[in-house]
Amino acid sequence: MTDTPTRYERSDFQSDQEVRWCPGCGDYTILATVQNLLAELDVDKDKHVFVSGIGCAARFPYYVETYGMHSIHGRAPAIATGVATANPDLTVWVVTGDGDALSIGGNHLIHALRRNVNIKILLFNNQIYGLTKGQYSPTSEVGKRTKTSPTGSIDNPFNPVSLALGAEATFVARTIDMDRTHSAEIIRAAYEHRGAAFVEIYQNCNVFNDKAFIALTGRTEREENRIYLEAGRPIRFGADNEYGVAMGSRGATIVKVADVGEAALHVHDPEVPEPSVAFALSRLSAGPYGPTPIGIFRQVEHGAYGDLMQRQLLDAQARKGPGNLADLIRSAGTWDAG
Amino acid sequence: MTDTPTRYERSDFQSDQEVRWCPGCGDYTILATVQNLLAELDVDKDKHVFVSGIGCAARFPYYVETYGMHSIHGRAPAIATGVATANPDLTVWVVTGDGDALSIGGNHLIHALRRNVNIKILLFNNQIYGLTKGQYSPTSEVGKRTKTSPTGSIDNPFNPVSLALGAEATFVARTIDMDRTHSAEIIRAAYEHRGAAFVEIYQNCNVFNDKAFIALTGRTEREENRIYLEAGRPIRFGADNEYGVAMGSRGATIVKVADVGEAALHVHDPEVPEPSVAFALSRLSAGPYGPTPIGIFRQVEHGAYGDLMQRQLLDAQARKGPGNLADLIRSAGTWDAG
Amino acid sequence: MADQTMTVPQDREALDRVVIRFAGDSGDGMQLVGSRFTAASALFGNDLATLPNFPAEIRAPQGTLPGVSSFQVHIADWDILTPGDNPDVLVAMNPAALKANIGDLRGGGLLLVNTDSFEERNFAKAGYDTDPLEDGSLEGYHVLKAPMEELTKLAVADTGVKGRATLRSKNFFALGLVSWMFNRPTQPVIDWVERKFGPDEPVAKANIAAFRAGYNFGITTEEFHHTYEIEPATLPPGTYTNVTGNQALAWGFIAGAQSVKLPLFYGSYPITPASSILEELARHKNFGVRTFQAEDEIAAIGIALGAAFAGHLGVTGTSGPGVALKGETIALAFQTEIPLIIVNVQRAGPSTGMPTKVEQADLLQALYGRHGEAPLPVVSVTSPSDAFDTAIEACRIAVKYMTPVVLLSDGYIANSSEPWALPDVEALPDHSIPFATSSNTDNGFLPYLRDPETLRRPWAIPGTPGLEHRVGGLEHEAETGNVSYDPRNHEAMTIVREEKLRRIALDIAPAEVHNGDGADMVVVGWGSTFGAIRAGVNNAARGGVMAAHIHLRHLNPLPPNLGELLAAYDKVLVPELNRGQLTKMLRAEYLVDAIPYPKIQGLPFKAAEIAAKIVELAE
Amino acid sequence: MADQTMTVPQDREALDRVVIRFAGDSGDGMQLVGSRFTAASALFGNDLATLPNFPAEIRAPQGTLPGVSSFQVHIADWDILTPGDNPDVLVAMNPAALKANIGDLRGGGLLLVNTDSFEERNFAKAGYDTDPLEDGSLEGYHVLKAPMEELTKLAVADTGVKGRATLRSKNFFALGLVSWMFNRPTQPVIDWVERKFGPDEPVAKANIAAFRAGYNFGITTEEFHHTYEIEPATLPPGTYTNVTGNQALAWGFIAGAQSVKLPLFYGSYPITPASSILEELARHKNFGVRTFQAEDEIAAIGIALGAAFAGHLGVTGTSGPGVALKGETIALAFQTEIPLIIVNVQRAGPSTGMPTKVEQADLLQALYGRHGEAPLPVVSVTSPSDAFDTAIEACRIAVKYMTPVVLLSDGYIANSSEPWALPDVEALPDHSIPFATSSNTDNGFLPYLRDPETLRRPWAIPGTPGLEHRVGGLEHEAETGNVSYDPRNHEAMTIVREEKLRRIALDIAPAEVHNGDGADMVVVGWGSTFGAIRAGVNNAARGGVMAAHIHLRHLNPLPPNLGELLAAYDKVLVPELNRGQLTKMLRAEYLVDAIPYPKIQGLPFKAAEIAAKIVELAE
Ligand SMILES: Cc1ncc(C[n+]2csc(CCOP(=O)(O)OP(=O)(O)O)c2C)c(N)n1
Ligand SMILES: Cc1ncc(C[n+]2csc(CCOP(=O)(O)OP(=O)(O)O)c2C)c(N)n1
Ligand code: SF4
Ligand code: SF4
Ligand SMILES: [Mg+2]
Ligand SMILES: [Mg+2]
Repeated sequence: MTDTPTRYERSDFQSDQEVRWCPGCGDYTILATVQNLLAELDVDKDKHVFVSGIGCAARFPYYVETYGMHSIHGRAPAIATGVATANPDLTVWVVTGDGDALSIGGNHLIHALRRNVNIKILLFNNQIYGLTKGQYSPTSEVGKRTKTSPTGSIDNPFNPVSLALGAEATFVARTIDMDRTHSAEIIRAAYEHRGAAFVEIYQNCNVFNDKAFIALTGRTEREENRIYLEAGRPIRFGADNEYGVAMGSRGATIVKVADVGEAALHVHDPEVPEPSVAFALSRLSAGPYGPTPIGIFRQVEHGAYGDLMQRQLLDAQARKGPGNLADLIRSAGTWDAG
Repeated sequence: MTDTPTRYERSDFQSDQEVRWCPGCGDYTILATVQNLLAELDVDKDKHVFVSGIGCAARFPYYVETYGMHSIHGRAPAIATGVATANPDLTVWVVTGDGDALSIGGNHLIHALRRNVNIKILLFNNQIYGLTKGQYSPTSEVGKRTKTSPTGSIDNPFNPVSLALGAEATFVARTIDMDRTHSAEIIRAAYEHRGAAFVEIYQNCNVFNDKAFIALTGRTEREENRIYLEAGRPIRFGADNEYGVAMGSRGATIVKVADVGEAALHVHDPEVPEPSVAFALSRLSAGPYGPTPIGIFRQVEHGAYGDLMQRQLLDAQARKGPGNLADLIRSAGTWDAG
Repeated sequence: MADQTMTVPQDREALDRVVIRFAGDSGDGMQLVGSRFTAASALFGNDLATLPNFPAEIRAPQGTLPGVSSFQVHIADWDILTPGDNPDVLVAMNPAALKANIGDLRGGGLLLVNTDSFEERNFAKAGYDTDPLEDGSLEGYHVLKAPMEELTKLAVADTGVKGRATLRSKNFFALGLVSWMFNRPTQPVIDWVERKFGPDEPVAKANIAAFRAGYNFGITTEEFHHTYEIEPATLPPGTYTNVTGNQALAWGFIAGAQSVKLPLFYGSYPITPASSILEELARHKNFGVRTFQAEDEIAAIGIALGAAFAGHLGVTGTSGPGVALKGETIALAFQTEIPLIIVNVQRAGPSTGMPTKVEQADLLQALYGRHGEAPLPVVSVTSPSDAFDTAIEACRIAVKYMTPVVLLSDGYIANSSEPWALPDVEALPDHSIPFATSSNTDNGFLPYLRDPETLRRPWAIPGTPGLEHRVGGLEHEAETGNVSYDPRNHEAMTIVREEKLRRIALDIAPAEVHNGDGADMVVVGWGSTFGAIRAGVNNAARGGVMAAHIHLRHLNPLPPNLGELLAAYDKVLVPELNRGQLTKMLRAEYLVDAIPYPKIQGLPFKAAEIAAKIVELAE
Repeated sequence: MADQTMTVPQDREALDRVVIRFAGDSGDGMQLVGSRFTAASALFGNDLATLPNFPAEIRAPQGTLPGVSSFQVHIADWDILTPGDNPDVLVAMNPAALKANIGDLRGGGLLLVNTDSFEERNFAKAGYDTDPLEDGSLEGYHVLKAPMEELTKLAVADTGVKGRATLRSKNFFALGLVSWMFNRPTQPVIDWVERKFGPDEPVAKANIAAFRAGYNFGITTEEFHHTYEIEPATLPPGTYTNVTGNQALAWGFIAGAQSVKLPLFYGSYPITPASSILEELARHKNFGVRTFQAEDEIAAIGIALGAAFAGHLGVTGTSGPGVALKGETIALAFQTEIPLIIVNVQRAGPSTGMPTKVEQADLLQALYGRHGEAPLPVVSVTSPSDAFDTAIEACRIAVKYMTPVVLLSDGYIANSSEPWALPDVEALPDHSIPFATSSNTDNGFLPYLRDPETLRRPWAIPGTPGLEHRVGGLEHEAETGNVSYDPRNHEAMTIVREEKLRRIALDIAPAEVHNGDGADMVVVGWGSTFGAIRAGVNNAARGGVMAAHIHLRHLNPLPPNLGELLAAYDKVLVPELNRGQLTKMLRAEYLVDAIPYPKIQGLPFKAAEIAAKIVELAE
């Protein structure tokens, strides 16, 4: 962060590279949202680093006028961990897809989350492998027919929010490409969280998996199915807010407010240290097919990895003084000859 | 499985290889437990396959007189997936360590779990890298001092049970090396579960991490800290059963039975489809340092991967008839010359 | 062959060959019309070779240069070897397609443009300041114009297709027009469209209407009075189909699995240009084929290895970046001596490189991309249809010698096609070897007791009573397979694993010399450069410069007679789509001063390039 | 040197050298006494070289052969090069230790045994049918017996140590006895024990008591009347310490980071025999060293690469199996041209192989273990102390040329030690190059605009205003670094990345010839075989057979003068702890008929083996 706040336009964060996604791709919307947000943030643009793997989503860094690396498939969380640990003053973003993050990159993702490395992970979940032209992904629904699953996929998908919570993530949220206000708000919160922030963004791939999120984006369906999670407020949803979420000894359940009364509804609090409640909320939907929670599931304070390492270095120097190489190579005892 | 049940002695499952763990290592106990169990099971010994990665735990297959592969570090879940998918009639075991399964092998583990591959994963968690002589592992506690963390580890550990539940595991349990009756019972249940079964076994490494589980194995501490999960029974524990577990809108909490009354206690049911409750139970302890649940957290039916693939093959043959190569190579249209 | 091209057209001209390239926006369906034209030509009996050229992995905006997609087909009345160096005919659906391809069109070549798309907006996108149709920049070509969009709209008027959708059929208009120009049979196209979309579907009707309109436009339009004949080729007698490399490879593994009598298990993770192997095999579950889309390449090979341990024919396919991840597991398969086939459909590297472009730069990785001494058999594919045979060969070696085998193909072979004389698959060779079912010694089963001739260890699979045993990656004792740190044992095991390769060398086809007599130069190649080298050598010979050609399928072990063959020539030229990898191998192995001819542009060799190099070197 | 050994002992004999091996159960603390004896000898001023030999990674049961641990030290009054081929003195703490090591003891050598452990139970464990001390099998050796356990128990009686613990000090008894025999100073040992355990701790008292008891046992016991003198060596003047390879390597990276003025970032995942580099560096956080224990090797290099992108000196260390996993990321570092050092402490492969044993079989993996054309600088370590200099050289090249560098060491170097003349680290060379801080052209910053001399691209790190840019693994345009699929650009970029290696070749030390005159044979080696080859060459020379020695630190690029040097000899012999990998390289590069001398037993070469081979080849 800088002392003299700079003000930017979106255009300051637009690189000279022609944006090359398919016309109508959800990635365009997210790019605009992020560029607008970056212009608002109180961070010098040279302090931002975007790291991505491979995939359509992973093209993102090319289009953002900051530092960036378009690396290799699945490894962005590891590379970003190196950047953020080496220099805690940087704002490090990871842009990744459902295949990049959850298939080949699954291990680096869960370890970056448990270590609480100070990186902002934006997972563009389109439930398909876009760049390789339409194979099913770890978030594709069972039975999905694709080139590699002509008779339907038999793989149970991950629930990315559940997986992140199981991996000790300190900030976990979900938003939707088309809902620009909501996604801007969520991504800003991720930015403000010091530590690993995991944001699942439902992103429409209109070429290989069009309308996968229609239940949450369709004109009619959206009211019925979007469950907004708002801190401090009872969870209600539905066209006329007629539904709500209750938390009981069997987890989270959807109830008719008329039946149970407002008081019985669960009041959302992403800051409870314990992730069980957030996890229960994540199970309200197995995917974007019916009522699905949108918003911040979990947001708890915890030392960020790079900061902790920094501290260990400073402590060591305070304790032993700055390293002296001449002493070090003599530390095992010496003798003189000649 | 075979029609003519064979009866075995433990010795039938002892290979001719000298067992080479450190004297006093918990691995010996688990080996005995498993060999005894195998002798009781109604499975021909040639139908068992033990696959391991690298580590002290991973030496296991050498000592069991069945088919086995001592493979490479972290890859056992993938290799075992291949064995189990190729031949669903085999009983496939994975023996792995906390580093092997959760560090380098993390991705294969979570994917094998979500796919519900019919493998039995025995994770010997000693919270240390044994074979490489004592570095901290992904389950070591924060602040742990080891050769590679001389000023204390800054990595938040995984909670293996939480991670498995977050990865959609259908069978998740925990037991303790020294408690042979309990571990035998749990491992048998894992065997009987058709699908991916994940069993965390607290295992003492008396050379590099001795007494890590003393809170659960110490003569005095054990009664106070072992929370046995038994299906259909209210969860109670403590030297005089004075404590219990209640499930509320903030997750699972430990209560004094005297305060809340028996009725307020949570009655354990591993078969609820929804994993939230199991997850909440997994959060009762961050590790084996205080009251910690032992037993089966989750146990739900779901098609096993190999069986589903088998079915797709049979369906295809039923639909199209067995493949005919001559027709296949003509399927794109042909012409004659000469 | 650039010499024998068309002169200024007169009516009904007979040609022995022609190279046609369809070029348009990736949305314009050029791959489709290209393959339809190819199919029709195949059924007509021409020999042919094709070369599709996709835009890079990511979709580019319509009408821009990166968005251009093209399909080149070479048809002839004689046996041809390549898709042709420079097209004689270019079909350009828009300015970008023109700009991206005109440079390849041979002087005096025929240029067919869709005039409707030649408008300001598109000039800008393509980076033209002026209208190329007007500014004289196309002089030196024979330009034919057709308002394809306009005419297509009219043609499909009453097919039920409405609005922008009507334009979708313009590629069929182009196909019709070109079909007329080259006297292609129309029925195959019409049949295909009806099969594909259903006879009564509006889209089928529209495509057929546009196709007919294009054909008739040719007949009726003054400008197009001129047509061409290309007689059926006199291919060796047989039944032919037109096959791409990845298709042939997938089918080859199905055949190979049958020849070794094992169920096929293909573990893979999608990656360009290998994905279509997985996609093809996934469609043939009724052959008992198991395909597994793994979480990554390491899992893919691990799963294939596990399946192999359980008695399946384990195959894992990927491209270079994936192989870079599989090295450790390949070494495990090698150390445990379990049959496994690793397919590398090479693409331009390093790192992500140029994923849709061809390269042969993973040869040394195939040989040495592992830790420790782990020599493996390496075979390579020389043409699309050859992939079928090479797959069977890989299966044979893997099972006969209990070893992982690396099979190298590339992105050019993967996507291009050629006629394939169908083999009699009823009479596939039997390469099967029974599993061990009983002890091989009186005192029990020894998993590493070897066949004295092949050095093969027995293959006993889980589920076989009495043969329970353990394998692993640690060094192990000869015969028993028990873990061993004995220094002499390690050396002996290292040497015996190496010796296997020498045994395999005695069991592969010797290298053959093409065009050998009178040559004092030999051109040595491997993989997809076969067609270009063979054609180049032939061209040079026609020009009176003799060079022999040796093309290697087996890269490890090398054919035992190779050294002797090379010794017979003063000059050894090695064209490769890399910086000289086989060259290094030949120099180290035979101490011959092999001369590299590297090309590393993401493009295949042209026959003319090879011929020119031969001539240059001969001087 | 086997000729100048001890004859039948007489009182107070002067020796110029002796090789002593301490052998016992892994629980007996042999490594400890070995290193104490070494330290005392070092302080006494002898030249020395050591070779520890651990059991395999897993603990083996007490008293068994796999459980045997040994430590060999070679001390002399002159400049020596190896830990010695065969020990002159063997200390055997139990029958297993005897059985495992007696084969190496030279004829007539001195054998010191702990008789207390020579009992039935232990014979069985060691696989002895009869008592070797009785069955005459030890004739031909000079056997000295001491009931070490008994005497140790007595000695520690009133130190406060009780029960079985008393036996723990028996290794100090042995140390005392040997110290007396070879007139070692006792104070260094006593000081060390007190520093280590605290002067008043019972265990300290016990160890010192046992040590003194052993020493006095020598004085008082008839049988041990004989002692030996070894004068201090006349090493070049300077201050010395005794250092192991991994220690020197870790320190070398700290020094290298200072020489390039960058903070050191070491990303690693534990693996034998590389783990101790991570462990050593983790102790020096006050040097600003960041160590990161990653989840696996792929993460380790990814994290190091990310740190390098952010402006740190990124280093990642592992062994062969780990390198097999890093290939794809190495290619990314190469393609993005970011400095990074990849350390491979080689061990015996393939696959898990023999993790605690030495091998040099990852050389070709270092060169070719990636997809695509990705040539990298490769440097190798020739001795424990040389690791320090080689680390600094790797840092210099990585930063000066913006390239990943592979550094090859091995398990022998990692764990063995030698005296090291301490360099003046105040006067480290300055290899630093400032980061880019402003645009390198009037119209903006071009991340791939190269230095015409080194072909280095500018290094602009995140946090530098105005130089924002993107790098990636796709092929990119010269200068701008924008993604490019242009065929010519790809070829040009491939060649410029390759050309970098040629520039580096002009910037490294030329190869040097040892013992060149009059020789018509040259022995070429690399890495840890230096000592054995140099000693072997010298031995052969003493025997009148002249062979030159060239030892390579740089394996890619090779020193430009190498070809010319080799051309001067009729025979080129290449001893390697592999099956002939450098041999292949030399043959391909120079077309010389290099003769491999492979040894692949998990053991280093012996000087005598090299000498014998030279003689054999000379005939
Ligand atoms: C090592 C490696 N394996 C496979 C690939 C091929 N590949 C590139 S992107 C991708 C998956 C893309 O899906 P996703 O991550 O969901 O991103 P999307 O394109 O959908 O945005 C794959 C399999 C690769 N580039 N590298
Ligand atoms: C690719 C690779 N990386 C690292 C190693 C070194 N290694 C072997 S086992 C191991 C971890 C052992 O810890 P764990 O899995 O917990 O098993 P334990 O020994 O504690 O039973 C490591 C790092 C290896 N053998 N291979
Ligand atoms: S393929 Fe899908 S995700 Fe990729 S750019 Fe096109 S629409 Fe977007
Ligand atoms: S190191 Fe620890 S885990 Fe390994 S064998 Fe010894 S006691 Fe057991
Ligand atoms: Mg996706
Ligand atoms: Mg462990």
